[in-house]
Amino acid sequence: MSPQTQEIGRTREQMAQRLAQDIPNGSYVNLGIGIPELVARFVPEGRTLIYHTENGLLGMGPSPEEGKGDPELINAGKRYVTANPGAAYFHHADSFSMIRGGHIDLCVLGAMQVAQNGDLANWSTGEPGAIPAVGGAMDLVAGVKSVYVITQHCTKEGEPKLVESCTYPLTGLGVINRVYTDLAVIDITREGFKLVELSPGIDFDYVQQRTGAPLLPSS
Amino acid sequence: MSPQTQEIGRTREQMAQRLAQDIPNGSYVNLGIGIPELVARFVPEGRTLIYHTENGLLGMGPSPEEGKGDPELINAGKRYVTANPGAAYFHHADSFSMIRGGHIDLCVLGAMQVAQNGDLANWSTGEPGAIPAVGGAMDLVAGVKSVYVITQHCTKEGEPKLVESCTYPLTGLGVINRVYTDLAVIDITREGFKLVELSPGIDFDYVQQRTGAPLLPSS
Amino acid sequence: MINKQVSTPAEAVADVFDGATVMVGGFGEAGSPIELIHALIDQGARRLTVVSNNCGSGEVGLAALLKAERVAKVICSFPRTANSTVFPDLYRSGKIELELTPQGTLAERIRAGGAGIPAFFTPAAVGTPLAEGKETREFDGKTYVMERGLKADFALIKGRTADLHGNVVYNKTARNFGPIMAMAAKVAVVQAESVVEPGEIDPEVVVSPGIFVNRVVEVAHPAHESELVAAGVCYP
Amino acid sequence: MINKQVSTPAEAVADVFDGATVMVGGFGEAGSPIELIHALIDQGARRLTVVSNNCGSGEVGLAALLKAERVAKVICSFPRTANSTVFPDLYRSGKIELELTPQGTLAERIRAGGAGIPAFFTPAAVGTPLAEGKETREFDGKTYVMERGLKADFALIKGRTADLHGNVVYNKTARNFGPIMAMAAKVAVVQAESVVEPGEIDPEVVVSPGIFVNRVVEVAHPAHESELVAAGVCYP
Repeated sequence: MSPQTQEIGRTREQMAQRLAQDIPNGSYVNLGIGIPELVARFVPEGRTLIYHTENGLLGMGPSPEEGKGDPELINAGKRYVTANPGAAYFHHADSFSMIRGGHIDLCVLGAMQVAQNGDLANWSTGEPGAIPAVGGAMDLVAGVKSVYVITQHCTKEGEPKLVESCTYPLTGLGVINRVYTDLAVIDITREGFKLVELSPGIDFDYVQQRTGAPLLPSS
Repeated sequence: MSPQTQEIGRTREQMAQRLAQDIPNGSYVNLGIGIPELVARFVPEGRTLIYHTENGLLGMGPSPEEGKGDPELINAGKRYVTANPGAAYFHHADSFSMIRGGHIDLCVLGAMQVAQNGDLANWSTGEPGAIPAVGGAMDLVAGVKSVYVITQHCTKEGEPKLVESCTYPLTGLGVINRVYTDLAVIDITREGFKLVELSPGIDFDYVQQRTGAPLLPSS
Repeated sequence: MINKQVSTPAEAVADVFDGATVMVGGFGEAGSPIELIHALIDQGARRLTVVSNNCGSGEVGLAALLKAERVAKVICSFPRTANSTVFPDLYRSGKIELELTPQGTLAERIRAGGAGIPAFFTPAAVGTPLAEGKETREFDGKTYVMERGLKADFALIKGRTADLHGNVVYNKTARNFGPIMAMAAKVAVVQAESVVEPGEIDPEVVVSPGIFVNRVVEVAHPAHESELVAAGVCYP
Repeated sequence: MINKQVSTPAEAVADVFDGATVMVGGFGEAGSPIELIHALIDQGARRLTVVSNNCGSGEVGLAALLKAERVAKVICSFPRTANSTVFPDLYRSGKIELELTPQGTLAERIRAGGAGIPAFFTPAAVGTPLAEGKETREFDGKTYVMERGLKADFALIKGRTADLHGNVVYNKTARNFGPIMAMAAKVAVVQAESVVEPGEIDPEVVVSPGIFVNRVVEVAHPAHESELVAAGVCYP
């Protein structure tokens, strides 16, 4: 099995675009750093999403023009952002009340591993030399109503990221609802991984071979 | 022993005036309903106190002129008040964070009974027909740095309010630091009630006779 | 396009169901959402659990809802009021249940419910009848009582200005329980003196961010409880 | 007359003692009180425990305090930064202790410390290495971990405007940890771009009421961490 390439399956942008289709109008959404951030670019016409960034802003807008950034208006990735009309600033305890209290509809995160029972590992390789850093990931997965992962189906080394059980340190137990990869959209169900949809040009066996646990066909 | 009258010892106003002498400049103060409210009238020249009212205002000012009251600017006694320069409004959870978190320097309350160990009873007679209502009293005594009671030394029936142990339902355990009455100023110490100062024209025995537990002389 | 505005108080409370838990903002009359409460009386829902600091005065607003016998239970810190006999009569005749909670504990329980905190420890009420039957525990040599977070199906709240996204600012001490009740309720309904476009409220001064607020309704000239009581009004 | 203003950052941090717990506001560079931190470096206090979401970048501000080996322990959610080697080097060489805490738990622990709540339950980190050794408990069928409130001897905070009573408003996402750290510290020190008379800040928009703030100092043109780092500044 050779490492996957961008020539097969969806690109990062296409993954983000695919996920964006599934977010209803008016949703309160928190997008993680990396591929998740791309989702905001692909929200279908006519829908308004309200973006939460855990450092204290609801109604986050796009990045400002080059050179127009305000060091006191940043997102959780510490990048310059803007505030849309209808925005609100608040302190960190209030911000995480929104998260922990179940007020945010959807969180989109990257992943190192997702297990068939919905466990997520995305904050640490557990290597002895690594500098541990967790940020808001554990709060987000524990509190947000729906948690979607967007990720390459396999690591750069070709190892499955969708696994029977996580080997990396966990971020949360049974917290993931759905995974969007370059190869497929997959739900986490009581029975385990269940195919929602294959990416164009990809067949079921190709995905199953690259998935570390049984994949149920779509019903 | 005949019921006490206002002709002997301090009047309500004199009690409030006496207590006001003991509050340092810059203190954050919460005054209970009734006699405690009178304290604000007698703060010595040159001192500024900042009044907290638990319904969500710091920097409470005096009552407005008759007919100028705003139904949305009231104190915990539900009376019209004003806001001084430097005031701030906040919600109830923040307001009781100030109380519970030990940020308020002094609270002045009325009492039904104060025990020699500092227990306070001031919210309920415990009678079967009574409608129970507690408000913020239990939070105040549990959280504020110093809690003073201002009260008549005895009930209208001549019964001591300073007692060996409270017979009414408690508001808090060991929470009172000092009591200002018409007859005396009395500290609660580890050894029990200890006289700080007699009211003009009152002698020690007169106070001891009207106190339900031993009174230590001032040192 | 997001628009949380509804046309009338009646529409704003149309789906309150029998047996619902309803938080009602206000401390005394300040912040009491009288028009929403009156709409709820008209709507007819029964066997409600009401979470509110007080129980109203006279026979308007919250007192009128109680008088109409729509409320099975109140969770409250101070149900007594100088000029109301409604709660005392119901309580003495056993027609209403009371869960008496210290005011700060009530506020913190509501805030905890909204913040996803199922339980916390507080020093208030330790050693008193209001801690009876509750778990206590020592931390650093001091005793605390464990209290549970409170959630609700609905919250009825009075604001000053709201925008179409549900951002709200309040008026003076009428703010009181509004912001935390909005957090703790599945459906938070805010009546405001004016409803404006998103962007008209400075994001630095928003008190209740729109994520906590589900419906806003404009009540340009809200009644004040004391004025209605003084005028002898009884609702309905 | 109440006046909490002090003249200089040096005066504002003069009494920070060896071994003190110091909360430092800011998320990334937004809200980082650089001038107060630099004054603390000059002041010389050692063996500090620092509570902060991050550990700074480059060799200015918080990273410079760490580099000067004044900090024995950090309580932090995200000590790694793209352009700083200070924390990683100290951590790998065993010169600094790290108590890693999820960001929301960190915020809630600080808020609890300020609100007189010694402990609370949160669902975050259940089943992960960060809950190891901590008490867990079920409420309504879901598992939570008990976390303790956090207090500090000092808090260093950056605001936009403060008044002489200590009321503070912040600037955009620089608000972050400021309001809750002010609550949790015995001595909360705020540097603000302007210090004004009481009454100049509308009581409706105050974010940190003065009761939480002990000292304010005017720093009219505060430095931004990213600009200092880009300019190659190393403090001192």
